[in-house]
Amino acid sequence: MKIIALLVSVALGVILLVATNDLPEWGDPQSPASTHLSRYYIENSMEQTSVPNFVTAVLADYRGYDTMFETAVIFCAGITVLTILRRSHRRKKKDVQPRPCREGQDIILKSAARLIAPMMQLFALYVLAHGHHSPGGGFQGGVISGASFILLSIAYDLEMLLSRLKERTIMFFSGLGVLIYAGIGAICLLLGGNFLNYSSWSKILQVSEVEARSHGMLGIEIGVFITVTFIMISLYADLASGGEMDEGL
Amino acid sequence: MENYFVLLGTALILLMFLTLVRVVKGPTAIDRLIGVNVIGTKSTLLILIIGASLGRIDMFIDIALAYALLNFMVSLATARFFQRNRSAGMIEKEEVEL
Amino acid sequence: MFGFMTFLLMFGLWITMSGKFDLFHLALGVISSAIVAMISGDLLFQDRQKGFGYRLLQAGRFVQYAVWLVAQIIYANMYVLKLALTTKKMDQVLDPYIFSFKPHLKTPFAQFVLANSITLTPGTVTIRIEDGVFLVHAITGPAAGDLEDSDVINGMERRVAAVFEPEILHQIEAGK
Amino acid sequence: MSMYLNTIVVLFTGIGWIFFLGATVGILRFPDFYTRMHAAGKGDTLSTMMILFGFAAYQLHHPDLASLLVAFKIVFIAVLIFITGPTATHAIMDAGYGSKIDHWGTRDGSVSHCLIKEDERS
Repeated sequence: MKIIALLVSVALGVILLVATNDLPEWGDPQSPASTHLSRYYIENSMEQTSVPNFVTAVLADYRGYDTMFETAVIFCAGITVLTILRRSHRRKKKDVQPRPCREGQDIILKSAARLIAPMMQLFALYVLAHGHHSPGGGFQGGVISGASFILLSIAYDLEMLLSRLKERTIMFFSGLGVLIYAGIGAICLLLGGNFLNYSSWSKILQVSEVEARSHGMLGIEIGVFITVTFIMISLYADLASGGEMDEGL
Repeated sequence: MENYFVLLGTALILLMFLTLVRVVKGPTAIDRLIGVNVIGTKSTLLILIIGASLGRIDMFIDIALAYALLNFMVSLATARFFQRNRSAGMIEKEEVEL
Repeated sequence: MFGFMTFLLMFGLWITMSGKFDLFHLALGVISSAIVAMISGDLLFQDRQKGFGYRLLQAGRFVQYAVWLVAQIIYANMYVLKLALTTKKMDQVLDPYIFSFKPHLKTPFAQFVLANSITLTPGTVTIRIEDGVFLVHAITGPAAGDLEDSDVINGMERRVAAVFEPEILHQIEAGK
Repeated sequence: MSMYLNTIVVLFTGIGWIFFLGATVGILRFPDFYTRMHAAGKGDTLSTMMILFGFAAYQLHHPDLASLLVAFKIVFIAVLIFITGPTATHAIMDAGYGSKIDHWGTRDGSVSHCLIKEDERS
């Protein structure tokens, strides 16, 4: 059995290696991506969107569809793990082993977590808000923000986290993020533009179309941020407790 | 000065590889965790060194800060995980599976 | 009150990190700091008994303590460096053991500071705190005496107490 | 001025590197988990902080507001390492002690005492 697995993976690797021959050379200036697309983004993104960091502009504006479905994929992953692992009824008391580690007693971890978690949350919001100017954005900020909650639940226990954030709240917010993203795109339709073409927002926000695209990007980044944060918490809670939601890592 | 930073980065990578020897040797899972923790902390510095040698340290500082925070998280989570299943303290047998 | 202090601290941190002083980013900073103060305003300050001015006093004393601690850390590193590089046979030189002691400090944050200080000073690492009892792993050369009995831990506890809990200083003096 | 600053940067980062060397050799050579953790915990924290301070000093080459803020951020990372380093050390140490890793030492009495206590609890 192992040999078959080995053969399959080796064969797959060989096929992929052969396939890479047909890809354009790494960093080839003559490849279509470099001759047409990249130059367009580099030259036009600043005046079209007024976002200095054109990675953000490409991610959130030019390829908004792509990012929207990435967010949806993250949401689906969270839902899937929840569906597979979550058990509504608790184990009977006698089945529960006494915990080997002294969870919830560790003063050092608790104090450190209390110090660091607010800083992490602020840093996450900073990364989110400065995605236009420095590396960052919704995904990165969401990961850091989710990690701050996970840090709390590692230092204390899962119950402490779930008493601060109800399960219902977590799932509500993770859906809300996708809704914000799609909603900002859909309102563009109502305003007479194309889906996810934020320049239509200029009619509501009373700013120029270029500014509107910049603000629209911030809006959808917020949506991504919320989804990633809460899906991360949900994934951790499900995976660490095996779907029981009773004890953390 | 940029050249000095490249030199410093190389020297750090050298020592990180030496630490990797401990990760490979073990003998227990937690011994490996020591090495991983140290390498992770030093990666923060490597990110800063890349930033300094490219002259854009203001861009890389955010990444370094995020990395430092997440590395702390990883250490805590892994330590907690190994605290939970006690088998981590046992010296591992040679059982390499394909 | 403490939520507002968290807000101020977070906003200061935001300004340091952001480096952009236009109205838009400052407004985002205010919103973000408010969000953080709202969702985790109860985390940053553990002890709610003491007032605002007392906190500033503590912060000032803590800076003094941190300077002393940095000197200790450098000393500890030179110790590790010496042990790691110059010893020929580890089993003749190293003499590790575990001991436990119960400090007089009561508040969790003071215990946290003491534990981390023990970790950073030469020869000792805190393993765990259980019901106020510290379990410490110590490593010494044969020439050095027991860290347990020496003045090291006691002196450090006195320094931490002077920062956070000055009212128990006389207990430490009496207990010695 | 720039010359002095460069000297300071080289001094700080060099000292940091030497302490990291001590930590690495300690991690490789020390006989058991606990003693290795001594080297890792102390050496890692201080060497990282030293090199970070070196970078903060390097930012002072252009003493405008943006560079100063970057220097502040680097100092902020250093403070963060100052908090997280010992805490992570403690967490790993606790995990090792909790999973009863054998203790290397000559003073058996005190050690076995602690381990017996551990057995009774679990």
